[in-house]
Amino acid sequence: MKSQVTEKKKGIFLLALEGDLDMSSSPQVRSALLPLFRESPSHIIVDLSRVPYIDSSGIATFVEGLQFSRKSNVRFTLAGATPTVESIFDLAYLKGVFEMVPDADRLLDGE
Amino acid sequence: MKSQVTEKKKGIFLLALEGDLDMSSSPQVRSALLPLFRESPSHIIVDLSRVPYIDSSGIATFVEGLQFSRKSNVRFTLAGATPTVESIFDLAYLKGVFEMVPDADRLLDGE
Amino acid sequence: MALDELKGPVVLDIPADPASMFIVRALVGTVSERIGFGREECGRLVLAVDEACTNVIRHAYKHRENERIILTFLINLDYFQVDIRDFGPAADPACFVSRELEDVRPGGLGIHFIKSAFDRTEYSVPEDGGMLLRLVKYRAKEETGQE
Amino acid sequence: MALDELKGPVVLDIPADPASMFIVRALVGTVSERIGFGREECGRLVLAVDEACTNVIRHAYKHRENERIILTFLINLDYFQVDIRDFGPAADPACFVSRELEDVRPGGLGIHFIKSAFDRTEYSVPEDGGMLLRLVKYRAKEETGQE
Ligand SMILES: Nc1ncnc2c1ncn2[C@@H]1O[C@H](COP(=O)(O)OP(=O)(O)O)[C@@H](O)[C@H]1O
Ligand SMILES: Nc1ncnc2c1ncn2[C@@H]1O[C@H](COP(=O)(O)OP(=O)(O)O)[C@@H](O)[C@H]1O
Repeated sequence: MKSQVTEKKKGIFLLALEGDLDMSSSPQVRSALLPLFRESPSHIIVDLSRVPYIDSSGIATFVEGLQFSRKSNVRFTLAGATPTVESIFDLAYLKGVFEMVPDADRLLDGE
Repeated sequence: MKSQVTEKKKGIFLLALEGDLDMSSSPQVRSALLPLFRESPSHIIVDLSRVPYIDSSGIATFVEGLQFSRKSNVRFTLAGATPTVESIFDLAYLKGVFEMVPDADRLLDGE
Repeated sequence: MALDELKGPVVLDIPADPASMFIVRALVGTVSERIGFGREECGRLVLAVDEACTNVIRHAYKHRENERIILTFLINLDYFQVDIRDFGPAADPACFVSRELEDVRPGGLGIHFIKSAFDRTEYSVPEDGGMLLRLVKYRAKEETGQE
Repeated sequence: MALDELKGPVVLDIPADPASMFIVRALVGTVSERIGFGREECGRLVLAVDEACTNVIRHAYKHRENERIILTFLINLDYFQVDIRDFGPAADPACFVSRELEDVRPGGLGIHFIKSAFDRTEYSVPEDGGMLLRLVKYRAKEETGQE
């Protein structure tokens, strides 16, 4: 799993992930994601376009992120999920719970 | 393994293969290829573009085909080999031995 | 190209370690694809077996090192069966329950993913210890094709 | 993303049947890719292990049914090792030779493919019968990367 954080604009953070998001990589993603909430963000975007697979531990990481985002009033978006990853969110009845958009770049252009 | 024979023009046969060409599928390819030499062909083309993998039993089948083609003076061409398949022919020092072309359709258009 | 059956079981014996899960996924993925299950169905089967193994690592072995998981795959005309065997302490499978999914919080999705993918899921306690989870997915008649 | 090591062996025990070879290939492919070998190198490793297994099916078991092949994979910082074990009659590996490759005829490529892919190939005769082929591929230092 590779992960990279960029502050795209003031307060807007992009976390780009690459690789399978499973039990062996979730702890690493968690340690990349949660500290971002201490950077006074307005919006955190996770780019999933290079994540071919996610399991329940990966989902748990994002649910935790969602809970933090609600508590601290930060917009939290999952971008570019592949069909496989999207269908796993769907199976967890979570597709409507997260803000999910097809493309991180297009979202950023709009902001 | 799927295989399909078409007589493209008088005496010109195209054998299109799809799937891994290994020990479990080679006998089937052999039974599709060798009978073509009894159809008074002038040219036999094997389309490998949908063959992701070949092993020594698949190569043996084509070497047999080559031997038949030399005996009966038939042109014998392997078309559309993927890089993986091509590198296996290369490893067997056979790339120069076979007539190999990138694309079956373009070859047929020329005839 | 569909695979009708294999003449015997395929046994995969791996370290009970998150780092070996990609191997389980590759194996389940390639086998379910060859059997002829649809793309989404294959994805669910891969996820389910992955979740069953990570449950063993977390709950049965509590992340202890040097433990093993043994997966046994059967492929025949009627079904695809995966046995997942561990050697941890026997537990009561009646307590292995999914949480309410409306309640959005981390965790508690594994059992739900397993049951969504397979037609039958049965836990049992083998005589020589540990736990056995048997997962069965029936094949639709169209999926068993000759070539 | 490179996989440095696995904490124990991965064992794959399969029917000695051409129909199970796709499973061997998927496993060797995914493991060598994770280790970080290049694309062409992965292809050669897959081919080599496939050829070693088909040699067992043809020459050691002479296509007999209900026989098994056991593959044991070790992944550590220095090398990738594959043991291929059969339970056929012991043979003399000194006679397992590749033919002259200039001589274009069917067959006789397997041993050549195996030796081209791996740095070490050693046959031995285990005490409890059959044959063991040990294949070792060393890792270049760059291939072992931390994340
Ligand atoms: N193999 C197992 N051994 C022991 N307990 C298990 C096992 N699998 C599941 N459980 C129990 O069932 C519960 C629900 O499992 P699951 O739906 O996978 O969610 P999670 O593992 O995230 O809690 C677990 O919390 C655990 O108590
Ligand atoms: N596992 C084995 N058991 C017995 N004999 C073997 C084994 N592997 C290889 N051989 C012998 O070595 C020869 C060369 O093998 P190989 O290069 O794979 O070509 P091929 O199998 O096409 O003849 C075989 O013909 C066979 O006699």
